[in-house]
Amino acid sequence: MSLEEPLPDTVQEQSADDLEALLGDLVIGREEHINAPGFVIRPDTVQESLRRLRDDAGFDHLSCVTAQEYEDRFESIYHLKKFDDPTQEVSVVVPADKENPVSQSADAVFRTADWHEREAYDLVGIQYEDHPDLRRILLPDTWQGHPLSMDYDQDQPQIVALREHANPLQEDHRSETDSDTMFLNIGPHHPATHGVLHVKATLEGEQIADVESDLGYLHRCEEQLCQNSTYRHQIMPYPDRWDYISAGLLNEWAYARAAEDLNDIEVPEYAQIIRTMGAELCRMAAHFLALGTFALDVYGDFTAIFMYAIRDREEVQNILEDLTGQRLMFNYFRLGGVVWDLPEPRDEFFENIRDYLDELPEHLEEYHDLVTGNEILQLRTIGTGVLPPEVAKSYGATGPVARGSGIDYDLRRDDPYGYYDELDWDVIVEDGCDNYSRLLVRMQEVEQSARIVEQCIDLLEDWPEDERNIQSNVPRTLRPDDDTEIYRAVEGAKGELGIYIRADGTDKPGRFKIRSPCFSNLQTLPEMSNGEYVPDMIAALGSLDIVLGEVDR
Amino acid sequence: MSWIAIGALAVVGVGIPLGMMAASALLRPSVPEQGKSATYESGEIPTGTARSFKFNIQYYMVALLFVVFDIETVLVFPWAVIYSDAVEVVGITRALGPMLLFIGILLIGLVWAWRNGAVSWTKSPRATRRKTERGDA
Amino acid sequence: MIGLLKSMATTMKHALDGKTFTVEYPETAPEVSPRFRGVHKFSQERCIWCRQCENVCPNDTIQIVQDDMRNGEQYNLHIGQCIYCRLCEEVCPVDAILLTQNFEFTADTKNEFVYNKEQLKNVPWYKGIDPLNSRNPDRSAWVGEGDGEIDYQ
Amino acid sequence: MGALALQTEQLLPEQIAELLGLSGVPGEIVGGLIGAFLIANIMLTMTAIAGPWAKRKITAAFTDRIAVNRIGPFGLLIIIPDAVRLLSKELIVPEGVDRPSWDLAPIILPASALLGFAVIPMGDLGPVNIHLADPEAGLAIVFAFASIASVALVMAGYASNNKYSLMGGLRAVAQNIAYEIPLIITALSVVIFAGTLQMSEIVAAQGTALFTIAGVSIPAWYAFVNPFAFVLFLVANMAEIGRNPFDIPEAPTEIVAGYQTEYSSVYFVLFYLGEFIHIFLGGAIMAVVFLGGAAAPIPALEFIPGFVWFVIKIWAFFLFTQWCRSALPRVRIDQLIEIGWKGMLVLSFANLVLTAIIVGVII
Repeated sequence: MSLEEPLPDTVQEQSADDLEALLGDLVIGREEHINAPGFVIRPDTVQESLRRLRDDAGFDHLSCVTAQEYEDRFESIYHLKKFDDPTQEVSVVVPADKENPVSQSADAVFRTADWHEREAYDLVGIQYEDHPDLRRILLPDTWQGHPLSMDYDQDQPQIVALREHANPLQEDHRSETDSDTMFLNIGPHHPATHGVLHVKATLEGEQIADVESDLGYLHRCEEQLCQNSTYRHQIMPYPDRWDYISAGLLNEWAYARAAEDLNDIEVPEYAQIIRTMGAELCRMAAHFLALGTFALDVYGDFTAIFMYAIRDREEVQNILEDLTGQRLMFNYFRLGGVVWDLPEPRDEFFENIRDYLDELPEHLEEYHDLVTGNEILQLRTIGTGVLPPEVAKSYGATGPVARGSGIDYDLRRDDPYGYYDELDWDVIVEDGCDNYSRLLVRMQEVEQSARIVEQCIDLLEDWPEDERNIQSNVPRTLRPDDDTEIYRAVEGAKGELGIYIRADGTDKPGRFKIRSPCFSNLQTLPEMSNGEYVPDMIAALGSLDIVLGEVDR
Repeated sequence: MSWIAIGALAVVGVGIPLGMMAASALLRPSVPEQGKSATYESGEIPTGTARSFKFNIQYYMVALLFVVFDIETVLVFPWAVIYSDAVEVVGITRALGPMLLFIGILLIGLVWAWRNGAVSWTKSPRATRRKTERGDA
Repeated sequence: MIGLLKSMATTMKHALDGKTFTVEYPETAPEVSPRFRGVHKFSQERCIWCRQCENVCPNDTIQIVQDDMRNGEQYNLHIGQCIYCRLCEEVCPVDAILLTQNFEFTADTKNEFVYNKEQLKNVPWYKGIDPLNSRNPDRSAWVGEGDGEIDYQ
Repeated sequence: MGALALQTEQLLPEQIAELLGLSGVPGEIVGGLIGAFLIANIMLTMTAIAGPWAKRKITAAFTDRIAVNRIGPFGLLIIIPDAVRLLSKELIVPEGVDRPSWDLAPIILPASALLGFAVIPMGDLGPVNIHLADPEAGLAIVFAFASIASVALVMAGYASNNKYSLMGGLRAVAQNIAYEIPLIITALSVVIFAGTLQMSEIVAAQGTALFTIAGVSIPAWYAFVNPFAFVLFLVANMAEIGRNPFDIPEAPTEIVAGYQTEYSSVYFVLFYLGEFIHIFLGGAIMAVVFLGGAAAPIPALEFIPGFVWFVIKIWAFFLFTQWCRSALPRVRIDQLIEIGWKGMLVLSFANLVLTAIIVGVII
């Protein structure tokens, strides 16, 4: 059932010309991206165009906003998709004036544009009109210049001053009620923020009146690093470092998929199966950590559940170490395949995986006894951190967060890649929309990943010895044609991990943009926690399962 | 007489922490620095003082209820002590009846407080409003 | 209530079964997979100073100094900066650089992590495993025969 | 020996005074001080074992780890370096703290917990009866002493000038007072059986056999006589000492460390010490009121000194707190308050009235 293509009568399909007709005179030009048709529009018609595409053509998922600077202009690209069928894509290209780069904000149509446009402003320097809160997001407020713009001096050192944060509700507190609020910094050095996230919380008693995430503490210029690296070798080690909690192969696949489609590289079937198996092992490892840290947030100490989850994760990492040579930073994929065949002796390797998979149901049962069956945990998580599906869609939430809100969206099935469409597995959807649903989704996805891995090793075991082709023939230097553009996404551990690449005729990308699922998911935090208690905000944050390395990149 | 012994333990009980403080004062270094002495607020520069904000009204409600019920328990203490003797002397009705009445009145008070929401944690109206505002947006 | 008791029973079961997952580290050294990538080992005898490793390194970890005649003088590798991606080993045509399974290295300052060719030569094998054998079958499998340039000097 | 022969019925200060040949008020004072010093050191020793060693070992057992095992047998000697380490840390006094109360709080907390042990009969060890004082209102006094702790917590929370501390202090007080009443009312349902508040009498009242099955006599411990009250008391006690699932005053993932966020060095040690002694005091009250004090569970085991049984019982309670910590999530502040006022309070009154009726009918 799960692998059926979405029924044609539920999802309308439009050709590029239909869409052009729909947009009518808003279109001032056409572009062709490898993944989708692109429509060039005037910078003051962004909202109108996106609204038409969303309401009349059903493009309800603003996947990513890419900003870049050309010699003669600035440009923002809105990558639109449909939650019902993500293979239908359209790019809305908005050029902006070189001297005075002003463009209309899409925030009124898609809430997710809020942060994406702030990032574009921060790094590239495009001004978005009507944006509710156009401030820097990744770099400190006092930063000078926009690092991805052309006239930026990369070598100039900057001194960044620390400032006190203002209480966002301070001004109006006397006029409205006589009760007072308290401004509280939660993070960056706090036990529950999963890294260096800074949550500016305004509390009213024990409740959250307002919460705002402050990012950028772990910003490592990953996009720029990739822009300075060669397609063929040097980019591949970096995706491991975005979502660094052992989701490495999933991330590598995101780059591999985009770059392979960009360069027309075929991947042998055998390598695809190995990739699928490795990626699902990574997903299991990532979900175990998510389970452990969520328990940590709700239970309070490094309790048994965290350690049990780490134990199971370690088992997966042992398998991955045998396969890839590392436990976290795998660097195992290559364009056109993988770097190594399965380790010898193969029987022993299969045996290890099978042993692990055989024990897994028992361990999962234990987690259900410990966590999901626990009445206090149910009391704490059911009905808290509620994220309704419409809100989740507007914020571009994907992955287990979206599936916990009843959105049936999984790129492995909806936009198939690798070997997923040949295998038998289910997309897990829970419609509770709360912290508990997200927890359940992750736990059941572990089971589904185990199913996929099991089918993969069955296939690999019987694969004829002389057809074990792990890599196709790829030139040592790749130089895609100038000005080809592609946006491709895969289902990472946290959701849709997309890569936009614009080639500029050299062996390095002209623009490399990462659409991080954590970035979009984290944006929903205020929706989930305003008006709730502090502990529920912590639980909601835990259930989002963010990795700051991927949020800040 | 037992009060002397209890007093002695009080002296020792205060003396041990003081002794430990003294021992620590001899052992520990002191390297004052401005950054160290800032109050901890997750590594950010603390905003305002913690004492400027008003307490949640809920804490007063709980405290008031506590005073009421605590005084009541003081009254139940002597009754509990003599209860079994009293049953033998005056019978169960006279021993238990007044106390049932007393507890009954208190329970009515509790029910009243319950219905008025005094024993539930109050939700802040502004926080709740912000939630609905966001939801509508 | 049943759920609470089940939770508690589960942890108690773990407490009583006496199994531990952690090991006493220096006494019980972990088994490391043959493919594991640790500190580099460099062989000046093999090296042909083609500088491909320096070229491919994603974050400039390897630094090679040559004289006017293109004879190698220095080979420095910052093992504290290295991301252990193994690309240098992959591109090396003569197996002059290898990543051993050795993951234990310490230093007092960051500068001590810059290993010169002597230090790199003296990096010990971990448990005597020569990783070349375990990786050998696939060593050249990834290098395509395509039209791209070969950057030997 | 003659005049020096010790009588086990005597309290510890009297025994000491007699040993030293003192009498009257000076004897009381000297005996009291020495006895108090002994009891305080027993508690300090137990805390020293529990904090740096036992807690880690127990947690490790629940989480399949090894934990401290390097220094001494089973790693026991870690206690010494840990104590030195903690005492020799720099004391950092944050800006804007309310100095007298900030300094007083870490003294009051362990002192109040220690004070509770003044009236606890800890059984006899050979000829020595480890029981400092036995006032007639013993049970009321122990609750009174134990609840001084909330004063220390709110002092620490307010004086620290830290938002996490303030929230932790307020939460601690709200929690303590919400569970204080169910705790006392449940204890009173036992007092109905015993007919006294004197600790030694409550223990003595549990000395008879409840019934005998197959030659094994079940003692009339109130935990067996009124198991419902036992469970209620256990839950209220966990909340009172702030252990999981009621550890919201400290809640590390929410408010970092609650009221002790700003404390370092010896001040932090004193908070830690105070909390552990509080756990042990909670265990001691459980033992005295519900588990027959220092009595052996079956007569065959009476050759083991009562003090050993007593220590086993309070360590069993400590183990239980750690067990809960391994498996139970913490509740939220509003849920905690509602469980306290709507659940525990009503149940404890129901228990009191039912016990009174049953006792009345049976007599």
